[in-house]
This record gives sequence, structure tokens and C-alpha cells, in this order.
Amino acid sequence: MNYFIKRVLEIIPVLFIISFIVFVLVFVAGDPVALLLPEDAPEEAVETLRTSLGLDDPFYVQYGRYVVNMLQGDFGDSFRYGQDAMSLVLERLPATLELAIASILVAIMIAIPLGIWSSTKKNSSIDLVATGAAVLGKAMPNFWLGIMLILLFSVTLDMLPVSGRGSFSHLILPAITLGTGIAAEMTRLIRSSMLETLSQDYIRTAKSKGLRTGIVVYKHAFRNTLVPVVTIIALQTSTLIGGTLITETVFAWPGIGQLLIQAVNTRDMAIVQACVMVIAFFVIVMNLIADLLYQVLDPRIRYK
Amino acid sequence: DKDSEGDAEDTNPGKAETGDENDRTLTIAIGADMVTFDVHDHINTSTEAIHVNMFNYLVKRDNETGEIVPDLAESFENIDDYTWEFKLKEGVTFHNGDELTSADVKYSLERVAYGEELRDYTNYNQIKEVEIIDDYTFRIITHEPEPVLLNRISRIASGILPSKYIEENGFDHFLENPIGTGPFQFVEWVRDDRIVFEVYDDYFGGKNPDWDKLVFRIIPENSTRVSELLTGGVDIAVNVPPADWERVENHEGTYLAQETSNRTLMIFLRSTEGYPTSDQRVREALDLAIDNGAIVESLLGGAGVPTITRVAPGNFGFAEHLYDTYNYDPERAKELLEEAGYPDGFEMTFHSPRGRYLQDAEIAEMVAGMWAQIGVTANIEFMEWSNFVELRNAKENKDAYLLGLGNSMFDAANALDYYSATRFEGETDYRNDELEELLAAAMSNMDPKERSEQYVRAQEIIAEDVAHIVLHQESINIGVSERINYTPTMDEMIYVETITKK
Amino acid sequence: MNDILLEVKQLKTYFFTEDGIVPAVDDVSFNIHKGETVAIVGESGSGKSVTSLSIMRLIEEPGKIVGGEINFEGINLNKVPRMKMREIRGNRIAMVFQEPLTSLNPVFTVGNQLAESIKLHQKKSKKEAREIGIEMLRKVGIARPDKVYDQYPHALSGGMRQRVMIAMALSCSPKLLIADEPTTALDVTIQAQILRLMRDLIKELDTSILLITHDLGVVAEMADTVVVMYGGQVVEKADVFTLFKEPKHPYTKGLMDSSPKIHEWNEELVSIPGTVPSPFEFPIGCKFADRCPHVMNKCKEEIPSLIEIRKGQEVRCWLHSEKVVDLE
Amino acid sequence: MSQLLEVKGLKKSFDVTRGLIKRKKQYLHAVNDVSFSVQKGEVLGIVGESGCGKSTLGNLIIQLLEPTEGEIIFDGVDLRKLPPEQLRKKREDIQMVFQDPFSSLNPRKRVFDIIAEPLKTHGSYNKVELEHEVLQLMDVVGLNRSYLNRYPHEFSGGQRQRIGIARAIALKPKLIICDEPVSALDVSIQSQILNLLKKLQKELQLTYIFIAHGLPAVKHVSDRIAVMYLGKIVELTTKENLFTNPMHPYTEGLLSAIPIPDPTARKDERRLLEGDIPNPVNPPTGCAFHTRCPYKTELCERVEPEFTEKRDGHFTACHHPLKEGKGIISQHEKY
Amino acid sequence: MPDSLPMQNNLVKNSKWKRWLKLLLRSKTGTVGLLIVLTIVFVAIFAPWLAPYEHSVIDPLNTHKPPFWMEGGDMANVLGTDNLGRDILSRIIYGSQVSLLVGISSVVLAGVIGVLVGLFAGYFGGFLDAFFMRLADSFLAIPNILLALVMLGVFGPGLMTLILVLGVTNWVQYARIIRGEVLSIKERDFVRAAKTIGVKNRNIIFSHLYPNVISSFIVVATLSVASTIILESSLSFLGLGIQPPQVSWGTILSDGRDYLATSWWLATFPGLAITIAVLGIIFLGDWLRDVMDPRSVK
Ligand SMILES: Nc1ncnc2c1ncn2[C@@H]1O[C@H](COP(=O)(O)OP(=O)(O)OP(=O)(O)O)[C@@H](O)[C@H]1O
Ligand SMILES: Nc1ncnc2c1ncn2[C@@H]1O[C@H](COP(=O)(O)OP(=O)(O)OP(=O)(O)O)[C@@H](O)[C@H]1O
Ligand SMILES: [Mg+2]
Ligand SMILES: [Mg+2]
Repeated sequence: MNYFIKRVLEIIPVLFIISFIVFVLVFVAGDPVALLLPEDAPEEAVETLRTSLGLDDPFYVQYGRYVVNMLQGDFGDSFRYGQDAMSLVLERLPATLELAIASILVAIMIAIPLGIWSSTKKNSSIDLVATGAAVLGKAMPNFWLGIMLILLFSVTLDMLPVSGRGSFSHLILPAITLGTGIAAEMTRLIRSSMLETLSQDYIRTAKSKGLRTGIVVYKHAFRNTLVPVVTIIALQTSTLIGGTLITETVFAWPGIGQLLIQAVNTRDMAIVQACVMVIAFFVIVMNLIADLLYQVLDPRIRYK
Repeated sequence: DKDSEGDAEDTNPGKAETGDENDRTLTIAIGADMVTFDVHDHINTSTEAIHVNMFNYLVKRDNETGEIVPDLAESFENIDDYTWEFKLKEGVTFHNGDELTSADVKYSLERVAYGEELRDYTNYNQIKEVEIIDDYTFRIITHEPEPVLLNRISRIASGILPSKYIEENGFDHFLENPIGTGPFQFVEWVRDDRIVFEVYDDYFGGKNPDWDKLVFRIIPENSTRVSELLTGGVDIAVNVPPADWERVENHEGTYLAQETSNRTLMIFLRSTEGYPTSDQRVREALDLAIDNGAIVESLLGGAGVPTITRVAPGNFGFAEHLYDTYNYDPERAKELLEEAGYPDGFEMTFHSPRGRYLQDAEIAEMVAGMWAQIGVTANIEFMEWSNFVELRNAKENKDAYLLGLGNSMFDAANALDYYSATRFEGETDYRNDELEELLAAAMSNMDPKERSEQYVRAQEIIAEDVAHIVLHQESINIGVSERINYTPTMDEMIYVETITKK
Repeated sequence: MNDILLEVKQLKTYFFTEDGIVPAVDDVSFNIHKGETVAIVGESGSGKSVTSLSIMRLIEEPGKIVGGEINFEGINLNKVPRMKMREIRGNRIAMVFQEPLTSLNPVFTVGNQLAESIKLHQKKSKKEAREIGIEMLRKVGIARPDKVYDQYPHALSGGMRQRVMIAMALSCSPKLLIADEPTTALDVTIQAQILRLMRDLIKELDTSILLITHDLGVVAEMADTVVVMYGGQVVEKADVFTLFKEPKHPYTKGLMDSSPKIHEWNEELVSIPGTVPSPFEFPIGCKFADRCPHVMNKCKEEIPSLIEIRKGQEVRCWLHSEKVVDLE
Repeated sequence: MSQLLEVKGLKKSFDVTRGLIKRKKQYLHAVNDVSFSVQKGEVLGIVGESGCGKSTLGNLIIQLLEPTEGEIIFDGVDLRKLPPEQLRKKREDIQMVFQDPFSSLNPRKRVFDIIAEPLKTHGSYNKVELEHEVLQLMDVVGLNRSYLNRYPHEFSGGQRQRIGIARAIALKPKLIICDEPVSALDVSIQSQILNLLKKLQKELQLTYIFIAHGLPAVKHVSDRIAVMYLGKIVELTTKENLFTNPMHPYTEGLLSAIPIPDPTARKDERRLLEGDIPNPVNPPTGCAFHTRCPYKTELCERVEPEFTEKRDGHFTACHHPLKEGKGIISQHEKY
Repeated sequence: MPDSLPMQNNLVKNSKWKRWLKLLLRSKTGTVGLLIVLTIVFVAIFAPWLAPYEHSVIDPLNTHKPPFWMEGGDMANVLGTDNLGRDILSRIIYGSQVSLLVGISSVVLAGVIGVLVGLFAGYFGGFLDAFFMRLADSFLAIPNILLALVMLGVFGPGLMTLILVLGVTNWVQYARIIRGEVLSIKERDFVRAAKTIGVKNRNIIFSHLYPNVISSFIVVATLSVASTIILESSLSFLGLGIQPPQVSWGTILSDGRDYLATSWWLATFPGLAITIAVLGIIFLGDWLRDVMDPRSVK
């Protein structure tokens, strides 16, 4: 079968499984009626609301209804905001994407030079420091780093705005916060795949042609590590989006993360479902794009 | 280096908001997003704190005198035990230009009085009907004699909505594009980010002289909110945690504004048969074990008043001799435990919300620590607010839980309502027949003096019974920029009208 | 034939591994004259590749050339600055590797890789380099070279790739071509084609070849002079006719006897017993002592030196050393 | 001699449709209509260039691959018709020696476990018997008994191949398929293994299908040799016939491509095959070899030659079989 | 053939452990990593004996005491006290118990699920494989922390729930890795050899595939103990981590975050503990990766 179509078709069962997982969670979470009504609402009111929301139906009926609605693009209304959950989520998506992309760029800017550098100087003190730095980047919890960056760059040095979304400068600190952790992972991966590549025969060939080390490393070796790098970026999308949950909270960044955390706290399950679906869809699409990119990056890869 | 300084200036619009051109914008950082513009469907103080700037009540409480004074109303009058007559100010307009009439009042009050599904229903269902006399005159008729009607309609859910606008466009449209009669009109609400208002030129109280624009920014993380204040990103930051008071106070350009709130932190104990806490001696012992003063000192930086009653000064029915004092006697507590048959203490479960009240989790941990000293092991279970609410609704709470309650009516009726047997049946199961009678009598007693005495007596009974352990009255702690004058009010509302430029 | 192009003198290349020192190349000397084809034969691990990489100065950590000289056109390659060495590599000395699949970078087109050294060493523009590249491809017998020029290596067959490698190596008309087992990975029919191609090209370009192989058939077809290596040392060195007629070292003999003779019908193959030991397990004396049918006590104790037993034939073996004869 | 294995019309095609844009399905006919039989005690050599389908053929016979078409009659039963459990039992009788001595031994198992595995799977031995058997097998293939507890990585290629052989003969199989058992080895080791295989065959009356790249190795062990080209057998005869009187031009080219280890015998006039093996996905029409054949005619381009017995026991698929005496060994050289 | 073969023959004489030790001592980072990890494990096991105080004992009169070297600090609370007057050193020592417990148990749980799924899906392929891989894709598409957040939000936080949740969210990565390895190993000749011998599938999976994939599992598992410790701290930040009176590094860190500007030691020391632990585990993991690399075993 045509590979691309096959990959796209594969998304469908995946989204279904995800919807199922989330729905089960929501179902188990119990009903939100209690939160919808005043604390001392009469029993009948509770019952009426339950019935009107269809919460009395058996699981499969509820799930079926959910799926049917979902297929029509209806993820239900947010209890908290009384609005269509999906449009609330989509409203916020650009902010999260902006942060995510900026973080990836930060990560790339840190990881590529650092990874290549430490791979060419394997086991030197530079390598050790770079590895240490990378590990450190991974070891620092996002929220701690974020708060520290605010204290340093905003409060003490008064260089950058503290929080919120707006101009480019607002993006810097959150992007660094989030980017560092990803950079750590990326650096380590680039280093190891560079090491792998550098030991390949064609590198020896390139050297035997009398090419400068720079060309050998950046042209011949690095080009070949792009496939793993793209893979890791794609795989990191998930971690990245996860990281935005924390980073957005610290920086009061008005993205999906904030919405989602609030939604979980307030049992606003329509939003939780819509959020998870959107995020999952995004992650899947990123991975699909990565898959297609492989072909561009590595002419050997032609899918069956 | 020069470059970077230059950069910093023009890449710092957060700062720029306090710059010249933004001089007329007031930015307030709050911890949680507003819930809704449906004034009747929330029980959320911080949401109301925003609403008060775009809606008005018929009457309002004067924060200095504690008296209830007219707002939208020109005057009001108690006709009989069941009826109040109001006259509206003339020429009050909604933000769309429509004039306020009795019809708007009828629509607003009856919506909540009849709307069972609305969260504020129980505080308004005492109203039987709003009877329109003419465009500016109407009567509020209650089911029973209602001594606290004025208090009821000067708080959450008392905002008057534009009935014509809503009828024409539907309520959903109103929620998206709300209008009111207040000094500021709605511009946009970017959820979880900001709510923006601009000044309303035709405000019946006169256009605000200082501010053209009002921005509420939602910044959930405490340290971020404080940092924004310190760097000048916002003018006001609410809920500054005690750890940062000194920073805010000592920082050039900011100060800390404090006020005691109308909120009291309490520990609710199960009086249900079978729980150790059903024994009054045990409850008293638990109370005696807690050093309220130490909590206020070490966790709240001294801001907060230890108390034995939850009715605070300024409220109708305040019992002064129970206020600003506490019982602490661990030795006696141990004796009481022994008398009650727990010489070696016992183990109990203690639920606490986290992040809801000032230092709530810390307080819970400290209380548990103090109980440990008298041999009682309290296993704390922290809960997210929604889970906590659910737990209580399901009446699955165990021996004790921590709860802070405010009193937006500023009347003991609202506060002591919590001790009637029906209110907490299955949840705390506290019951005292004498108290029942007292409360019932007070409920519809139209004689203020007698009513007040009844409430004071009720508080004494509650204290003796240790129905709940009362910890302290909370403080409101707000970080403010030096460029403005702001004094917080006990009701936790943020009246921008009272905020002026220096 | 007397002008020496490359002179390898007592080359020693050791690997300082975590397990100890591996003397991969231990005292290897040989000369390559202009236009001459020298073959190095020996079993896996005997140090053939390391010798050739030493010449290119492509030995990497933990390896190191610890002794000897490599004189190429009068310059000691071991001493020239790196810049200069890069000018020689790919230009004066070129190399073809064993694995044509892995020796080409999979993510660049054939042309890209081919043009690289042309642009670098001949200072040609991209367009000129393309023309030269296509011409080179045609020379190595690739049909439709302009199309292949723009293809990626994976689209080519093994034989084609090896032709590309050869085209790449010869594109700057090097004086010396080092071919490290250039045909081992290929099928017999393709191998025959490649060998013929190489022979034709060197004749045309007057290039010397250092051919590394373990196939005596290939040696017999290609080489003028043969260097037999075992355990990092040269054990025998002779011109090809002498060597095949009268191999002196027991290892050389064993090697010859053990390869299947396609022209004969003998049933049992003669084989050298045992296997090549690991670098750390070589006997103290003659490295071949453990497997040698003629082993003597002396062999186990002392390393024989390479002795010229007749003009053009040198052997490292106590059997052919005067001293041994004396002892007897 | 009785017939042990008969392969009839065996075919295997792989789906190799590729590319992003939908295209016609493409199949690679790795083994394309192959028929032959093997007698008990015989060694059948199979040679051919890389990718011509030798390993696929071996894997089909040993049931590692499912044939697309055809029959494999082993010892009188069609293996393809056997239910799984019976097939598993039947495996006792067919074993395989693999090309790569590195990947064919589980790096995490000791020599003992490796050699004992077939015994444990098909027999019931107690510990002592098992050890005894294994040690005997080690003796047979020339492995030092003290290696019993070592791991594969502690051995050289030749030794590993001996372990592999010991494993293959452990069950005294009726047929052993050797898939290029010596190509990965050094010359000096190759001959050791070839001798060993030959010796075992004689001593244990084994039947081999011996797959190899090159003729030299095959020549030493085989009785008959099949030459494969692009998934088909193009010539099948005794080894004497093949080397002295090849009938297929491809065989001729194969023979003349072998480098001769004798510098005095360098001859440049050797007839070398031109060009590469065609892409097996789109094989040439007619005779698949016509693109490289020096004798091709228009007929060859059109009509696929049939694989038939041209002389006594000498099969070939060629429209223009060669005359006698085109081999590299002349008749009289034969002893 | 790899040139390194003969060289490796030499290693034969050493036993596996000796060889590991040798490789360990050779790797500076590996040694450091192992030492750190051993220290933490030791501290966790002997916490009650090592900690100067019980971790939850509060002292309202002694809050925010700085570490001993600062003014106002003393040796009674070496690393100072927190906002409730609890000894930070003791809390960190006790915190190591829960942090390690969460890290290790959730990884073990995830590992058991993941390895089994990976082995069977990879070996049998077909529908089983397709199903599990779609399931895996689904889990991969939901960020770990998000799934954990929702699940903890639903089931309520707590040690056991946390372990279960992290286990359930993490099995996928093992399943994928193991499956990938299985796919390549099952094409290796020794597996084919086992098939030609007639070894039953179950035995092929457990005696041929399993020993060959377990080393990659150990490497990844080691590293994910580190990520789990970090994840736990993030969940603590969201209030969904370990609940008091139990204490983990994550809870100390996130409790202290409000005091970063005023009493920095509250959050810095647990942060340091996490960093060092993660560093140690990653170093150890990297070393294990080297040691267990089949290429270095071959
Ligand atoms: N990077 C290295 N580290 C350690 N030892 C090495 C390294 N490269 C080569 N060696 C050792 O050097 C010796 C010679 O290796 P070399 O590659 O020259 O052999 P070869 O004769 O070319 O073998 P082959 O026929 O397999 O190519 C071997 O013992 C090998 O183990
Ligand atoms: N699983 C597979 N899928 C697709 N094509 C395959 C597969 N296995 C083998 N082939 C193709 O089938 C053809 C025959 O392969 P096979 O391995 O049998 O060749 P061979 O003669 O053994 O080659 P070699 O000498 O290199 O081992 C080749 O073109 C190969 O690419
Ligand atoms: Mg080599
Ligand atoms: Mg094969």
C-alpha cells in the first residue's frame, strides 16, 4: 500500500485508542455534577442535571455518543467556561505552539554545536564538560529553572519581562527554560550518533580525499546524523508539549498547558479530552512529518 | 554592554506598561482566572472582585462604616416584614447606552431567585418576587421575614444585568460580550491570560479620573506574580505569600498593603458517632493543642488574628470577647484526652486543600505537628480543590478537614448558618438543640438588637462545644506599586474606583 | 624501474588499547617503484589495512605510528604538516576501500562526492568538476555516466559503486593508488572486470599501485612484487614469479596450498592448522611458530629477521637463516 | 542411491512495491520456477552471483520461508502440507550451516547450550548423557573439549563455524544445507572447514546442499553443481562435466573469471562477462542472461529457454548450448 | 569481519564481572556514577540511622534557619530548616527513599509490561504487533506528564497511584525499544538456526531473544529512573506528587520554590540532590550502555 496513505490511515486507530483511554479516565473520574451545582443543591436538581447530561447512561452508550459527537468535531462544552471545549483549546494552541517552536530552536542552537563539538573531541575535558552540562540541563526541573531565570534575568538584572505573552522578549525565558531540557537529550543523541557516523567507512573515504576536518565533520558526518536528530525532535514533541504544562504555569503563558491544568483541577473533562486529542494529534502529525523528512534527508530510505 | 542596556529598554514592554504612554493603564495580577461573567453562577470571591468594576449592586456596604448605603438605588425602605421598596437612580446607563430600569432589577434578581441550577440560588431563593411599580420604583417581596435582605443583595450575584440586551441577544451573547453599569466596560477576556477593561465615560458615578484601561493578568505562580510586581510589570499583585512580604516592602517602588479579611480558617471535626472527635473532650483537646499564635507568627508573619469565633469584627453579631484570643494548653489537652479514654492518643485523617488559602498546606502540616505533641497522629491528605469539594459533597470526609470560610453578607446569619444540624448532616453531624432554637429564632427576627444578642450567645455555645476548631482570621496581602494608592478592603474586592495615582 | 616512489622503512604502528598495546604493524619495510604494482597478502588481522592507513596518515586514536619512515617522492609523510598532508591525500596518493557500499556517503550523490576532490585539488569550478567527473565515470566503464553522476550510491550495484570509488580515486591522477581489498566484496565476474579495469587504467595513467588482498589469485594476476604479512610483520617479500614458483616461508607455502586449485582435482585441501592468534597471544619468537609444520625450538624463542636469501627475495624464517644452518 | 529431496516448480516472490506515489505492485522473483532433486548421500553444489536467489532457495527448503508456489518433497512427504507440529518434529532431519559465524551463534549462550539445544529439543537426555553427546560432537568437529563453557565471542571465525557445524549434525540429519559456510572465513581457515565438511559427509553419509558464491569452494565438496542466475537454475550437472564441458555461456563466464594463482598463466584474452547482473525486479525478457551473453541471438531476447536435459544428466536452459570442451579443465587433465 | 575480533579473544580469560569492573574503573564517569548511585541507595536504606531528625518533626520557632555556614545557622541543622522548621538534611535523606522507590518501582513495572509486549509483538508480528504498536503510538502521542496529570487528577495522588501511573505511562518506550531489537535479532542467523532446529516459539523468545534484548532494557531503564525522579518533582510542582507526611526530593523542591528569593536553601539542596542523583544515574547508564553494547561483547 502507498506508504503515505498507510501512515495517515494509521492515525485513525491511534486517535480512537486515545479517545478511548481518555474517555475511560473521564468516566472513572466520576461525574462533574457536584462541581456544577452549589454545594447544597437539592438531590432532585442533581439528578435532573445528571440525566440531562446523559451521565446516567451505561458506559458504552456514553462512549458511543462521545465518539459520534467527536466525529462531528464536537468535544462538548467546558463546564467552567460554558463554551465549546475544542474552540477554547484551539484558541490557545498558537501560544503553545509558539513556545514549543521557540524551545525547539533554542534546543537546536544549543545541542547541535555542543553535540558535534563533544563528539569530535571525544573523552576530552571539553567533552566531559559538555556531557556534564547536558546532563545538568536534563536534571534541573523546569519549574526550578524557570523561577531562577526570572529571578536572575528579570528581577535582578532587569533585562527581560517576567511573564506573559506578547513581544519577542517575552518568549526568551520560557523558551530557554523549556529548551534546555530538550537540548540535553538532543546533545547526548547528537554526540552518540556523530560518534557512530564518524567511525563509518565513508568518513575515512572523505578523509582520504584530503578534505579539511571541518568539511568531513559538518558535511559528511553531520548530514548523516540528521535522521536521528529529526527523530529525536519528533519524539521530543511529546516531552516538549508535556514541558509546556509546567513552563506555562511558571511564566503565566496563556497556552494549552494552563488551560489543561485548570481543567484537570476543576474536572472540566470536555476540555481535558479536547486538549489531549489536540496534543496527541499534533504529536502524531509531527512524527508523520519527521517520517516524511527522513526520505529527504536519507535517500536510502524509501518506504515500502 | 551599552547595547544590551539599550535592548533591555525597548524589549521590555512589560516594564513599559508603567511608562508614560501606558501611564493610564492599571494592571493587576491575580492568581486564578475569573470563572465566568454569569454573575449568578459562581461563588468565587476573586471573580466577584473583578465583577464589581463593571456591575453595580442596588446597595453596597460601606467598607469604612460597615453600613449599607445605596448604589444603583436612590433610596430604599422597609415596608413590612416581607417587603422592601426601592427607588432607582435616574439616568444610570448600561455600557450600551440603555437606561437602567426596574425591569432590569426584576430580571436579575428573579433569575437567581428562581434558577435552581445557579450556584447562588440558595442565597437568593428567599426572594419571592420583584414587583415593578414604575420604571424607577420596585418592591422586593420575600417568603419569610428577612432581616438580612440588604446584606444579601450587596454581594456576589447581586449585580444588575441588562435585561433588554440579554433578551435581544441571548444570554450566551451576553457572556461573550457582557455589559453592566459599572465604571469600566469589557474589552476582552483572553482566558488564563488577561481580562481587559476600558473606562466607561458615561458612568453614573463620574468617569474615572486616573485610569483609561484596566487589565487583570492571571499569574498562577506566586513567585512569578511577585516578580512581576517587583519589576514593574504589574501595579498590584494579590495574594503575596508571607515569604515575600519583606521583599515587597523593602523593594524600592513597591509596598505591601495588608488588611484582615472576612475569612476565617477553621478545622471541621466530625461529631458523628464512632469518631473519637464525637467526644467534646477530644475536640477541646485538639483545640487546646493548637498554638494559634505560633501559627500566625511563624507561618503568617504575624498577619492574621487568632480567634475562637468565625464572626469577624465589622459583621453583624460580632462577639468581641471571643475575638483576638485563643485557647492553648497542651497539658490540659493531654488530660482531656486521657479523660476521654485516649491516654495514648489516636490516629486520625485530616484532609486539607492546597493552594486555596494563605499557607493552607503549611498550616495543616503545622497543626498535625502540634497534635502529634499530644499523641494524636493526624494523617494529612492534601487535595486539589475540586477533589476536596467532591469529598465533602460525597460526605466522605473523615475526622477533620481544613476549610476557610468568608462571609460576604457581613452578617452572623450567614456564618452561623453553618452550625445548624441540617446544614452538615452526614458531614460533621454536629448538633446542639439549644443552638438550633437560637439560630432559628434569629433567622427571622427583625429586631436587630435582640438578634445580635442571640448570635453572640450562639457563638458562645459553639465555642464551648468546640463544634469546629477556629484558627484565625486571614489577612489580605497585596503588593502594590509605589506609584499608586491602594488600600485593600475586608471583603477582598478590588474596587478600582478607590485606587488612585500618587 | 629504479626510481622509488614510496619507501616504507621499518614502519611501526601500534594501537594503545585498553587491553594493552597492539603492535598492528611491526617493522614493515618495502618499496614501490614508479609504475609498479605491489601486493600485500596476508590473513585477516595481519596488518595490511593498518599499513595502508599509516601511509595515508589516517590512523586514528588509539592508534599511533610509533616508528619508521614513509618517504613519498622524497618527503617523509610521517613528518609533513597536516595541511601539506591533506594536499597529498586524494591528490598524489589516493585510496580505494574494500566495502564499496559503506565507503560512499549515502546521503550525497555520486557526483557530489566525485567532484569534491576535483574541486579541492584541481581548483575547478563546479561545472568543470562535473565534466571531469562524468568523464572519469565513463573511463571506469559506467554506462550513461551523466545519469549516474546524479544518483545516490544506494541506487548502484556493488560493481558500479566500486567503479565510482576507483573513478574518485583516480580523478586527480594520483601517483600512487592504494587499493585495500578492492574486489573482496564483489562477485567473481565483477571482480574480474574491476581487476582488468584497474590494470588498464594504471597503464594509461602510469600510476603505481599498492594492492592489498588475501586472494593469491588476484596477486598472481596483478602484482609485480608481493609482500606477505603475518602478525604485523613482513614474512616474505619477492617478485611475483619467484614467490609463486619458490615460496620460502612456511606460511606463504601454507597459504598457497590451502587455496582451492580450480585446475586440479585433488580431493584433500592442504591447510594451515590453527588460527591466527590474537595480538596478545602471539608467541614470543617467530609469530608463526605455533602453526608452523617445521617449527624448531629456536623459533619459539627468538624473532627471526628478514633476510635476503637471493636477489629480490627476502624471508623472515629461521629455516632460511644462516644462523640456523650453522646450528645444525 | 535413493532420492531424498525433490523440489518441483519452486517459486518465491517478494513484494517490493515502493515509493510514495502509488504504483503498480512490484514483485521480486527471488526463486523462479526451480526444480531439481537430491539423492541420499550426494552433495549438490549451488553457485551463482550475489542476489541470484541461492539463500532464498535454501531457506525455502528448510521452511524458513514460505514458498509462493511449488512442492518440496522430502523423504517422500510434501513439507508444505505438514501441520505445524509435525513440521517442527520433521526439522530434526534437515539442518543448516550458516554463512556468518558471528550472527549464527547466540552471543549469550555457552558452547554447551548451543550444541545441546537441538538435542534437548528433540530428544530426552539426562544431564550426563547430554554432556557426553555434546563432548563427542565437539570431538567430531575438532573443537577442544575444554571450550565447553565458553561464549561464542571467545572464538575465532573458524572455530565458530565448527560450533555451527556441530549443532547442525547433532541430530544426525538426513540433509544439511550449507549456505556459504566458508565465504566469511580466511583462506587458511576455509580449507580447514571445507575438509571438515567433506570428512563428515563421508563418515556420516550426510547429504548436503552446498551453497557458495564461487566455484572453487563448491568444486571441492560437490558431486553435482547447479548454477543459478536471476532466480533460476541455468545449468545442472556433475562437477566434472561443469568444469570440462560447460553448456551455458554464463557458466563459461563464471569459470573464466576465476583468478588463477599462477602469475605465469596470466592471459588477457580471457573472455570476461560484461555488465552487471540485471535488476531482479525487472528481469530481461526471454533468456534473462541475454544482456550479458556473448552468443545471444534475437531468439534469446524473445523466448525464455527451457531447462532441459541436453546430454546425459546434464541440464541447461540455453538456446545455444556450448560445444564440449569449453571448460577450464580439459578432459585429459582429469585423473 | 570486525578487525577487533582477535583482540577480544583476549578478554576471554576474565570473568564477566572482572571485565565489568575493569571497564568500570577505566571509565571515570562510570565510576563516579556508580559511586553516586551506591551512595544514594545506601542513604535511602539507612535513612532512619543517618538522618539527624525525623523528617516531619516541625518546629514553629525555628523556621527558615539558614545552613550552618551562614549567619544564623548552626550545626544543629546543617542545611538549615524549612518554613515549618523541619531539618532539611533529614528531609533530603528521607526523601531519597521515596524518590528512589518511585523511580525504581515504576520503571520495573513499566519494564515488565514493556519487555513482554516488545518480545511478543516483535517476534510474532502480524495483528498482535499492529495492535500493540498502535496502542504504543497512542501512548506516545500523549505526553507522559499529561497522562500522569490526568490520571492522578482522576485517581487522586499518592505513592502507589504515582508508581502505577508512571508505570502505565512508561511501558511504551520499553515496548518500542525491545520490539525494535527483537525485529533485528529475530533475523539473525542464530534465531533462524533455532527455528530450523524446531525450538518452540516460547523457548526462542525466552532463551534466545530475551537475553539479547535485556541489556538495552537495563540501559534505558537506568536512564528512565532518572527521568522518573524528575517527572515526580514536576508532578509535585503541580501538587500531584507525593503527599505529606511522606517526603520526596520533588516535594521538598516544589515546597521550597516560593522561597527561592528569600530562603534559597529550601529549594536548592533538594534540587542539588536531584541533580547529583540524575547525573550519577545517567553516567552509570552511559557506562552500562558501553559495557552492554553487543559490539563490545562480541
Ligand atoms: N582501531 C583499532 N584499535 C585496536 N586495534 C586495531 C584497530 N584497528 C586495527 N587494529 C588491530 O590491528 C591489527 C591489524 O589490523 P588490519 O586492519 O590492518 O588487518 P588486515 O590485515 O587489514 O585484516 P583484514 O583482512 O581483515 O582487513 C589487527 O590485529 C587489529 O585488531
Ligand atoms: N525478505 C526479502 N524481501 C525482499 N527481497 C528479498 C528478501 N530476501 C531476499 N530478497 C531478494 O531476493 C533476491 C535473492 O536473494 P538471496 O539472498 O536468495 O540471494 P543470494 O543468492 O543468497 O545472494 P548472496 O550471495 O548475496 O547471499 C535478492 O535480490 C534479494 O534482494
Ligand atoms: Mg583490512
Ligand atoms: Mg545468500
